[in-house]
Amino acid sequence: MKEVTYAQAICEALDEEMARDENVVLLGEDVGIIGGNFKTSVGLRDKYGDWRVKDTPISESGFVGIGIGSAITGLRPVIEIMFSDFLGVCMDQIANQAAKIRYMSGGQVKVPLTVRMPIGGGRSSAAQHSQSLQAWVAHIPGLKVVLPSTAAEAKGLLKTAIRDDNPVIFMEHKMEYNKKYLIPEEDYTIPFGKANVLRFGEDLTIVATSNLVNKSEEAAKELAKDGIKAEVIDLRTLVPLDKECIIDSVKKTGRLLIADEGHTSFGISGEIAFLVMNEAFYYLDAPVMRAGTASVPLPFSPALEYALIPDTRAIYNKARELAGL
Amino acid sequence: MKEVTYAQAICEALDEEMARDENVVLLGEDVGIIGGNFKTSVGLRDKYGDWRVKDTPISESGFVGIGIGSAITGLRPVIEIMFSDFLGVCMDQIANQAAKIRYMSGGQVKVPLTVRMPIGGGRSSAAQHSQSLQAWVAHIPGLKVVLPSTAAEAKGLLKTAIRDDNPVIFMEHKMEYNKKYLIPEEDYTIPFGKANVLRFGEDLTIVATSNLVNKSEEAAKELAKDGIKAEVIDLRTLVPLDKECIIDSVKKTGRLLIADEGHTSFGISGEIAFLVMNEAFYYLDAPVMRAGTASVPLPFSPALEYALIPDTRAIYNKARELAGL
Amino acid sequence: MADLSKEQLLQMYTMMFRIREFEAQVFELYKSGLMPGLAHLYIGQEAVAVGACSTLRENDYITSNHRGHGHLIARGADTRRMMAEILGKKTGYCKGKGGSMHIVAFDRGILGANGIVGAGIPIATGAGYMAKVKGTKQVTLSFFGDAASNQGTFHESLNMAGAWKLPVVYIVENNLYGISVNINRVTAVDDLSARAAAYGMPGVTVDGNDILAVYDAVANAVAFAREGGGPTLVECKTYRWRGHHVGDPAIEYRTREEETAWKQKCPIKRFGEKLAGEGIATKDELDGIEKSVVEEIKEAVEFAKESPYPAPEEAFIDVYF
Amino acid sequence: MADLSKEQLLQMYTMMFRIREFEAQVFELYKSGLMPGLAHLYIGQEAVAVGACSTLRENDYITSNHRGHGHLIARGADTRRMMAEILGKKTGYCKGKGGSMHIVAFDRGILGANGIVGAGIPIATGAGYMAKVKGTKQVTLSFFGDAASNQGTFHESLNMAGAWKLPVVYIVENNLYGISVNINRVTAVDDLSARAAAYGMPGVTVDGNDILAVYDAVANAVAFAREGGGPTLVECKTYRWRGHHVGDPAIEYRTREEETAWKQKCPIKRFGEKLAGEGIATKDELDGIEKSVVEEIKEAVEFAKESPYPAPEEAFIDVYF
Ligand SMILES: Cc1ncc(C[n+]2csc(CCOP(=O)(O)OP(=O)(O)O)c2C)c(N)n1
Ligand SMILES: Cc1ncc(C[n+]2csc(CCOP(=O)(O)OP(=O)(O)O)c2C)c(N)n1
Ligand SMILES: [Mg+2]
Ligand SMILES: [Mg+2]
Repeated sequence: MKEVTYAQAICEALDEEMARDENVVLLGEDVGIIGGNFKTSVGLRDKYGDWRVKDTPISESGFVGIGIGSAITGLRPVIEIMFSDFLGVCMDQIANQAAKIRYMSGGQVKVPLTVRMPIGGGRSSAAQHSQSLQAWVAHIPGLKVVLPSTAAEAKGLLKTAIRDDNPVIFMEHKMEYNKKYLIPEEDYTIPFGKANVLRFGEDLTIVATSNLVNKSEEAAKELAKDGIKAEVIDLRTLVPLDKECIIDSVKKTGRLLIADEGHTSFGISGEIAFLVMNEAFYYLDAPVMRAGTASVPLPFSPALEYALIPDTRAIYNKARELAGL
Repeated sequence: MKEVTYAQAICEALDEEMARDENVVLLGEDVGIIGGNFKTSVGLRDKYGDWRVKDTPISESGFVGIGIGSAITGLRPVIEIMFSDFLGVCMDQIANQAAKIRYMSGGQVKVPLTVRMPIGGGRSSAAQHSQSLQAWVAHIPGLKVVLPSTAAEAKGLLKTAIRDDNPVIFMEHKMEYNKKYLIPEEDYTIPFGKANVLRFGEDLTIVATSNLVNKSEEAAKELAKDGIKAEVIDLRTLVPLDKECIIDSVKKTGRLLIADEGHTSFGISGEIAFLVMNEAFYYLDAPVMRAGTASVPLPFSPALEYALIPDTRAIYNKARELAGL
Repeated sequence: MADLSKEQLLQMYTMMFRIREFEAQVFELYKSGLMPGLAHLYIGQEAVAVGACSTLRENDYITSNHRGHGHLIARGADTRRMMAEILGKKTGYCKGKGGSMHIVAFDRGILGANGIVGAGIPIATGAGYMAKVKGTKQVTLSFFGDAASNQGTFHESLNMAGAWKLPVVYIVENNLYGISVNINRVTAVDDLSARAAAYGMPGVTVDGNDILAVYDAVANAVAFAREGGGPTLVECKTYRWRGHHVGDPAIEYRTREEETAWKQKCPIKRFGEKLAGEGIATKDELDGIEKSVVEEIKEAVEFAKESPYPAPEEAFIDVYF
Repeated sequence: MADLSKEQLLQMYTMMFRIREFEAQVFELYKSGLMPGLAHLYIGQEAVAVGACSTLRENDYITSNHRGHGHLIARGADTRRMMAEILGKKTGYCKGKGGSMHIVAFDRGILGANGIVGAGIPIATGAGYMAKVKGTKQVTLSFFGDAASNQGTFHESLNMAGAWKLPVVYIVENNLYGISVNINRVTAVDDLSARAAAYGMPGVTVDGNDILAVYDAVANAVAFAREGGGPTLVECKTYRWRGHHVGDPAIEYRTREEETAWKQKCPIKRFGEKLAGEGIATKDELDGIEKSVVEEIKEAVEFAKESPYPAPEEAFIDVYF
């Protein structure tokens, strides 16, 4: 094992895949000379040249489209969108083009495209730079949606995304970039659609995404002190979704808490709750609960923002409530 | 009462509000000279002039933004997006600007903007002209989401939308435009956040949106012949959501079927199921079910499309299953 | 027509007539209720698609828009599989999943028609990016209308292509209208080619009803792109004879006079007369071509009609999770 | 400076210095850890905001971008409420909900800074549409950067403003970079004002570090717009002295030489020398102005520091369902 940050792990995945396949290219704002706004492509332009690591203009629709057109014709592009909030300016290319072309063409073309973007609040970036918009993309058939929770996952899942022949929306968490983690030395990938059970327990299940996975683990440790044994599941990918893992766990524990940083209202937790209700209804001892961001735009002031974003304590409290304490 | 089509009812609402308030303007592609792609503004340009009924270029981000800027500074614009699928090209203006400006400004400005668009499949319009994207907008705090199911609702709800000081996403159903309905002669509005119970029953509840409301009613009639008394609730608005009405009904019937034409996966049904599970868990006799569009892009061929979109039969069958028959 | 052989010229005439006849039959199928949905006919604009596509090599690419039948035929797509797709049949290019607005013929380098106005432009630019990165010398033609040039994607794409000298030729078919809206009501410039200056690329406006003028302009642009000179914006002024789509009578927003004036500039008639006038082809040769094309399209229609619809469960193929 | 009184000229000098000092203090607050998040400093570009806003009437509008402090101050926003907002306090313009990138001062016709590049351009165009529909004779200035001119919103907005002759003046501050990317690497034209021709509107490029040149160009454009002549695109060539935001050292993507060269063209020093040189103001008068501004900003900082944070429950106010 070696110690790297979440950002470095992403950079390693890009580097290894670019070295492995000359068709892999990276395009995005400031990905080149400065190695990315969040330092996830440092050194790659020097190594692979300006054409394979391209600094783009502020034209998201245009360069996501370049990703699609070049993917269809032989490249394996990785596109970086500086913040997931900017999906708003390029959603047509992602949801109506990348996601649908393979289907609309009757399978004639494939779109091996990866679109990376950071999600999450916590940096006083206010309403237009703090959103977690996984619900938008998860709803569109034809898009795979990945949310790595650690450096090791970020690297292994990104390599899988780049090798996938279909469009993958790869959502990184802002607050993770500078965190240090241990990751394997050797070359490895992590499959999509396989959730990771981080902690086993019989009392309740916490299904979490992105950086709420770590917070859920911390909360579980606290819960253990109260004698509550929580099972913690890291979903890793929303699409494909590892239904089996979730269902099996809930059948065992009878209680489910979903932890996802997106706005709770009409967010992704509803779908998981629906699924569980349908596949494990008679095993449920209590209604499914969730920890997420309240449904208001993210305010700038830390005094307002912190109260809205779920933290370890919020998960802990919800879990206790779920356990009936 | 008088007989008009759904499209005419929308046109009447626009006409009455434009006559009532000179600040009401309509902008969109082909809304002027030809009176709209779906004939929802026929005659209005002749009556109110080119500036108040403006044919725009194919620049959705630009003219939604014009709607926002003019709303903030004194107009009460209605923007028509020709198909809800085109939200993809203007989502930033809707979700990051219109929805958030009032909040981000600490309440200094209001955005009395209505954005109208048709949803729905059934016309062999294929993957880019058949989507029902209510899940995208319902997830964004600051947007109200309206889905009228009849001509009377379309008129009353649109008048309410235009008089609202906040952005309203008004989603009309393509298959309804040419249907005839009876609507009141007199001036009326319909409030947001109040669902409409169309049919009372004790055996199960069907909560429906847009044109699945009518189909649910038909299904309920069929169910009655089988001795199943279904309560049918027309949600009218997703945001605000009339939770009380849904909960009360489920507490009575113990069984819920949600009928919404959006893709089921990560769509709006999950949120309603979550809500019901949390507020009426111990009243539920069976897991919540849903009728919606399968999670694949909408195919062109009627042979493929019809099988994917929920119709009266699909709702009827799901309801029977829900009733345990 | 210096550099064009008689064979090529007759091939171009054949292509134009093939489009005209194909569209005429699509209209018939619509009227007889056999065609699901709607279609946007290319009648009147044939010289643009054929003139432009005649300049390409086998491995070049094109992207098209909602009014795509002409571009696809000009690029050599199989009219049988096209017609079958338009009727929603299993034997269509997209197995019935795409329909008129979404036909892809990858084997002919046709990356796709598109239902979203302006959305094909960045995709074409991406094909150009691929060619630049891999040094394949392939050129991509991107076809779109006057109204599409007001979408942000036009701006973003041409800016990048200009900055990076990508081998893409942008062909804006200015037929004066976006559905019912005359370009002059929503845009202040007369020649859309003037926009090229905003991106540091050459811009040229040609008579889109003169196939040789289109051919020359696009041939130059393609050669320039292939040699690494970068993109060009070619505006072709033309007119659609029919309504916006098969269901649009086009009554309210344009005059009968305007329509007649343009029909008198029929690109096919004009080219035919030129070929005859310059003794390149006899009236009989041209009639012969038309007869065989009529036969070919009749067969395409039969093929499409007789083809089976896809089975409902096929809706779940070609999408991956 | 013909039409500008001494009072106006000194007012302009005061405004420029106020921006410089305000930004200097924001930077201090950031370094001392008192400012949440990040801020994009306007230092070096003061002549653009002040020259442009000095041409406006009380009831005119402006829209701004992420680098908005200068535009807001130039338009007369209260530096105390601005500073309080930047520190996330309840007394700020947006009650702490907006922060540096989202300050709105509606009482000054400031429709908002914006965190999305290019997103303020259509909103400004909408204010222009309102003025046109209601015949209010109000003019709107839209400030944005060179990189924003590559967003689709720029294209769509300017096209409509040009076609409909809306009273909007588009001011592109070309400071050569979008974060780390030099405009020449992503755009082939040297003068962004050249883009005006694509929309049938006048375009002009001026020295953005010469406040009187900016004033003259914008004054003409505003008068033209007010009389119904329509929009103008004014490019102001300038430079940001600091990094993209307070946390950016700006090391890798530009040279120290380039920075020094531009600092020698300091717009404030230059204007001060002109005022003194032409005997409009004495050195002492200018020093006096600077002293009082320093005091004013010190008070603004104090006010902001001493102001309370909003209560958590206030997060649920100002959003409606
Ligand atoms: C983003 C988007 N907006 C609107 C439409 C609806 N629409 C389809 S074709 C069309 C007009 C296109 O005009 P033009 O680009 O000139 O092509 P033409 O139809 O004249 O060939 C419009 C508005 C669409 N398909 N996509
Ligand atoms: C749509 C969008 N894309 C990217 C960003 C990230 N971003 C913020 S400022 C900026 C550069 C803007 O450059 P310019 O418009 O020239 O203004 P300047 O910072 O030079 O004043 C970028 C890329 C954003 N905020 N919005
Ligand atoms: Mg046109
Ligand atoms: Mg800049």
